[in-house]
Amino acid sequence: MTTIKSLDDLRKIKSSVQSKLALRERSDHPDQLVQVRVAMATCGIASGAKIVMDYMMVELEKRNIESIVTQTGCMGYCYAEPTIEVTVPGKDPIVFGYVDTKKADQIIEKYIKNGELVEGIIPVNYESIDEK
Amino acid sequence: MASINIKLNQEKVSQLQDICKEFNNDKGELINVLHKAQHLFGYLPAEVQEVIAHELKTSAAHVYGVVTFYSFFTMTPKGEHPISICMGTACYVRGAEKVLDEFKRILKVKVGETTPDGKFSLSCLRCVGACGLAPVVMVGEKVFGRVSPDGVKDIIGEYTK
Amino acid sequence: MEMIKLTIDNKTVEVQKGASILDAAKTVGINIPTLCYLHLHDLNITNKPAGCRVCVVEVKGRRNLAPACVTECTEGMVVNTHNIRVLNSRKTVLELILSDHPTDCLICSKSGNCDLQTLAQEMGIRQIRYQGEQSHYREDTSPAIIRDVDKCIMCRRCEMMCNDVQTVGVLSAVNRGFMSVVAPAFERNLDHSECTYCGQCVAVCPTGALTEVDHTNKVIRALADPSKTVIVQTAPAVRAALGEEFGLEPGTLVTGKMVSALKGLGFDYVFDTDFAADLTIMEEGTELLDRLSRFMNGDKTVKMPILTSCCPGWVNFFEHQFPDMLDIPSTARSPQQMFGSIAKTYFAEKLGIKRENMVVVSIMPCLAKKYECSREEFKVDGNPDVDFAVSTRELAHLIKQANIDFNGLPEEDFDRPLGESTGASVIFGATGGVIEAATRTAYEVFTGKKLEKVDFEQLRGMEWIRRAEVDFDGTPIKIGIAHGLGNARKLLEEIRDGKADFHAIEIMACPGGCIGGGGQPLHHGDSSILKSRTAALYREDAGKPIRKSHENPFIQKLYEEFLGKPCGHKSHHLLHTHYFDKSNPIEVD
Amino acid sequence: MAKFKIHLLVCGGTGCRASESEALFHNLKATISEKGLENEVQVITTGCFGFCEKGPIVKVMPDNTFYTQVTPADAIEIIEEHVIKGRKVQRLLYENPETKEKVVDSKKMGFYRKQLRIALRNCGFIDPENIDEYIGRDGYMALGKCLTELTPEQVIEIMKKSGLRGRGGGGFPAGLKWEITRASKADQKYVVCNADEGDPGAFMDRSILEGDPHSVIEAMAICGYCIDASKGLVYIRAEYPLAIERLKTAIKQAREYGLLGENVLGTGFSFDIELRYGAGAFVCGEETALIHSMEGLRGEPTVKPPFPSVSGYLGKPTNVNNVETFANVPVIINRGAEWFASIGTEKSRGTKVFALAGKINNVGLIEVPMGITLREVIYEIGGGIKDGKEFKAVQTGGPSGGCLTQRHLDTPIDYDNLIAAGSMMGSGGMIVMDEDDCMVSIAKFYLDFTVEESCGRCAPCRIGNKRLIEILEKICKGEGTMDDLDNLRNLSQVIKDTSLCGLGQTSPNPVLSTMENFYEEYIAHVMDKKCPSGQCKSLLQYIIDAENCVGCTACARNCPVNAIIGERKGVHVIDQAVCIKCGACMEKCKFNAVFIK
Repeated sequence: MTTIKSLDDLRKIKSSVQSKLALRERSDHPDQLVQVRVAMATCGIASGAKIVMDYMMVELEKRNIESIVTQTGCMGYCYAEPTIEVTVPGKDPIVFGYVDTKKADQIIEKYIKNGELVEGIIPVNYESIDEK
Repeated sequence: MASINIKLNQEKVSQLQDICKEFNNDKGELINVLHKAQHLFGYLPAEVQEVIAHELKTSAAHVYGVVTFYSFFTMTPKGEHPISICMGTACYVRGAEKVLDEFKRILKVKVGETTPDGKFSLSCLRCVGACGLAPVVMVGEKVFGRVSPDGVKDIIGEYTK
Repeated sequence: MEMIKLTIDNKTVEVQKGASILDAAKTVGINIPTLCYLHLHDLNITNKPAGCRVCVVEVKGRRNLAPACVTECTEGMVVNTHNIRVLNSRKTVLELILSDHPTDCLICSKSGNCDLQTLAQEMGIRQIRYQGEQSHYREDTSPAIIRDVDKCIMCRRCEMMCNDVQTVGVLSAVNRGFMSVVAPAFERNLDHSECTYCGQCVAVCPTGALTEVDHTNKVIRALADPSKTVIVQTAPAVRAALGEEFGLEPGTLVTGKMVSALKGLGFDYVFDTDFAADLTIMEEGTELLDRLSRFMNGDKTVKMPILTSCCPGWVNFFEHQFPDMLDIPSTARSPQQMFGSIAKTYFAEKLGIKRENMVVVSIMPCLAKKYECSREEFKVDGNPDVDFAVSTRELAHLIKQANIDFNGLPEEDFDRPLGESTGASVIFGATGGVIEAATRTAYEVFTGKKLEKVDFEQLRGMEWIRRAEVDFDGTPIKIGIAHGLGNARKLLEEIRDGKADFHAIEIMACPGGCIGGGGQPLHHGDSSILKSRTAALYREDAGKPIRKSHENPFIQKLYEEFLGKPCGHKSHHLLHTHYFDKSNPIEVD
Repeated sequence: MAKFKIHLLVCGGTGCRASESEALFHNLKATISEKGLENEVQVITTGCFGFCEKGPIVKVMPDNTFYTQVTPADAIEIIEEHVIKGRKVQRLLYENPETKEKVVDSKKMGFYRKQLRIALRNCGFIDPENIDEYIGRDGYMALGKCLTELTPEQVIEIMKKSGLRGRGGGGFPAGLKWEITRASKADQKYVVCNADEGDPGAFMDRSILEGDPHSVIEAMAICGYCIDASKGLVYIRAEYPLAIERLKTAIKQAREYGLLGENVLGTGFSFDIELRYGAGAFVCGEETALIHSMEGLRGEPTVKPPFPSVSGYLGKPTNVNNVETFANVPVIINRGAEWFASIGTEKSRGTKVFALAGKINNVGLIEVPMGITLREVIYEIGGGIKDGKEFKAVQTGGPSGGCLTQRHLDTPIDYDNLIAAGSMMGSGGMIVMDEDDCMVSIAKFYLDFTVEESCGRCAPCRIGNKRLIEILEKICKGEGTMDDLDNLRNLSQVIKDTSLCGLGQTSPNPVLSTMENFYEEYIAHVMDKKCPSGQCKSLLQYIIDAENCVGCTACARNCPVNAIIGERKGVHVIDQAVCIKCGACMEKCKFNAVFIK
């Protein structure tokens, strides 16, 4: 362990460790954040959901969007996998289908940042995911 | 005037001396020294206290006065399985006294005593902090939660197989 | 000094900043009762654990009552020392203390002299509302002191004396709560501890928890035995204190009345330990001069300084605590033992009786003397040189039991030959006295000149440790004096560390010397009594025709007829001793 | 560095460890590596979550899922279902006892809704053995700020403005204490943290030390800066092995980072901390006794003044605060005195941690803003009385406190209100009692504690408390008289009035407050020789109702002393002379034939 020699040193350590804690910090008050849930059941993973999830995590952080990315079970839209559900604070959740990294980029830039809708929205007729 | 023979073997004496030295033979560190000594011996017989008094250049009476003041220190060896019943308020209101009575009845010892075979000793302690599990019984390091008088037999049974 | 104004029981009081309510009240004639509190002003000894809570008073604006002994006065403070709240609390607390105390006052050895009893009487306690379990402990009897701990009220005075003043460390508070008590390590008996039997714990105990072993009945039985010749010796300090037991002013010298009383009790011969004190000076002084001259002649093997050895508490102390320094103290026996030894040889021969048929009783201000006379090395074929040592207090009891009106007694003289003494020996009873007596003799022997002024004021006083230089006709002799074993320890540690360059040191175990011994009438916290006793001894010295030990004609005769010369072969055998390592080494199996 | 997608927080507090949370932790780890998820899922042992009733607790982040009563065997399911398949394990979720709904987010649970965690801010959130996690949560920034931007006087001013009062019982303003200690001139001064929590049924301080040791270390250093002390001592109960370990680790880490030791953060300020162990003496919570204990003496209190701030450890000025008090300090510095002072009531600012226990549904550790009512604490946070019984009293302040009743339920909790109601804040024990609790026995229970813990120095505490318990025992045996009740009251008052230290000055409170609030129970014991709650054995008889007894022999077979006589299929009778009143017969009888008279 290196010695912290000044307040600046301390601040540096703080900012470097903060990202590790960010996951916990943010999810402690999820209502105020953008929440992305990636369906990660067998069908999802098979069609590339894992790549999408990693991409979302990295990109959202890179673009300074306070968000949490979690995985869920199968949402029941196997035909449209990979699917993700995005909840922007104050709005109803929206589910996107056939998401790849390119589509994910659009979702971030258009929907999350500006509220514009993107293609591939799946009509909301599903039940809550958790309760299945 | 009779002098008191200290019957400890050389190894134990040196160990005690090392403990004292670790604390610079400072009598202000008496309580820390006693903690370590009790950890080493399991209890603090008179001989051990005499050696400590000698090393820390204080009187045996003073050491004894300190040992008898603090309930953590004991001059009698604990049983192989020391049983402690939590008598914190949370445990008390959830029936710890009845549990204690049952232990006393089955083991036929009072609080602070050890069974003749040296297997169990019985003591009370104040709040182990597992109030959610009240009443709580500890046997050695193991914690038994939500103990009822009925369950006492089973707990003892675990250690008498 | 900043002054503080306050009101106590509607009286305005002005005291120096730092004064306690107790002290402030005293200045306007309000005596707040105390129990655990002890303040020996002249010796700077205090015990203020604030534990008994008898001295509580009401301070306006304070939630609870305040202990007057430790509560500092503040500006504008309004104190009430006896309103109903205070009185009720004080009485209730006293009842509580009594509820855990035996009520066998009628047969308690402290009856009539017990602070707790007096207080209960003064407070008008007629019932104890709170009865319950009482503490019970084993009684502990040692050669000198009895501990009846059931009577302990946890005032902690003995603990303070044993640890802070004497640094003996035998007594400590042990256990806690209702079970707490003052006891030796592992609650062993005193004779299994490093107790010096100095008796200072007994001297300050407010109740019957600590008392002396009582030999009065043994003395009465010996006196009644026609086959025994019973002789008695009285230590210097006794004559300055005995009168207190009969209502006389402290400091009243009762030497003549005491002799009358002892004769009235039926002792066959009434002698004086002072005689043996003169003898001690001869032996110890010779030893001192011998060591001194060898030292000055460059003898590297000789140990300096020489330490006095007449105080048995002090001997016990260094045997336990300084086993590495056993070769420094003088080998001379104490006056009590020299007396016993001479009585059962020289005087028994003179009477033509066997030592077994002689009983030597000593009247001592001291409890350690009880232990000293029981030491094996002071016995011949199991027969002790001194049979019983009884305290000043026990002597008073003996006199009262014999229906003697002490104050109405005529003054009589000691018997001869062992009753003749000089002024030098009388002052043995006060701190600094032994060394002053030794100096008077050593000066003349060393210089060969006559000492014109025998009073060495620089050696007197109550200061704990005193250092003085006496001019032996051009040779400066460095003298140290300590009283109280804690101060002795300081001097010994200086010597051990090579920081001291004394030639001779006098040490007395008890604060003030023998006049403050554990066997003296109780001072009940008034240290001015000790000062009065000291003054009395110096008065007796000043009034003596002979004031140097070597000039005592009966001492000279003793050497001529019996001993030969000081520190000679016979002296060595009868008047000297050796010391034992009684420390508690770690023995390994 | 691995970028973890999921954090599993496992409670490592003593309560949960007693329920095998350590084994759970290891099973989780093992399952994760079995599934090859080491780089995606991190398992962290944290300090106490507070909800001890339902421990062990596992919290899954970022889903913010709160699992309760998790056993080591549940590890596989959590990993396979929740972590891999993203399906919450329903059976491990907390169920709202009223609506029977499963609750996922702990913040939506009654237990947490009204809480405000300041002193416990990091407990159950960070890994207490990892200083980086503390730093990531603004750790040591307050110290840095003090050392570089503020003078000691300014820091003390902030502390005074914040209104923080000592959380150990007395409630003395912390800032003022610091100011007095600062004003005492000496070559050496000391900062002492009192972690000798001895109140039976209280474990606030231990939980803070186990869950967030660095907050205490940081605060002690800040205090050292303010009062000009370079040395800190933590006096900690030897009975807290886990807290000791965590604290030792934290001190070591802080030293390695240079946050303790010489020249902290290059400012020239030096400060280090040593541990001193308590050895089981409640009275050592009193600061003068604590100091004597640290000096290797019997922990007997001595008269104040002199106060430790003037003459304390080794005769030097010493500032003593307890763990919870210190834990508040860094937040106050970081967020400002105004922020802190905005919480709580006018004379009691901030929050207070309570150990909520007894006959209540949600036993645990809670932190609530001052001014909250007992009703909110007991019924909303505590979830009401266990088994639907009737609330009778709540005891606060431990052996020094008193019992509060129904009529105090809407009193806002703060230092002064509790005292006015005949109790006190104490260190934060809060024990709830129901209709089955005998208040005379409760008073006896506390007195038993005091008698055992009295140091013996002063007569009223040493002997008086002993006499108090003897009278209470007499009453519980049915041998009490009305005179005894008068004596109880007088003696209690005298003990309070004349005892040397806080222990004796408060020890009769349980007696006085139960006499005040439940006098009719005392009367019932004394006059009617009855214990209304059926707790006092001597005052009750187990009787077999001949009409209901079918002669099944279950009672006779289970009687430990063979006090029950009767033929099979015949009516059984209890021999009262032999009966030890253990109640086994009543428990075993399936026909409600055994009753208490």
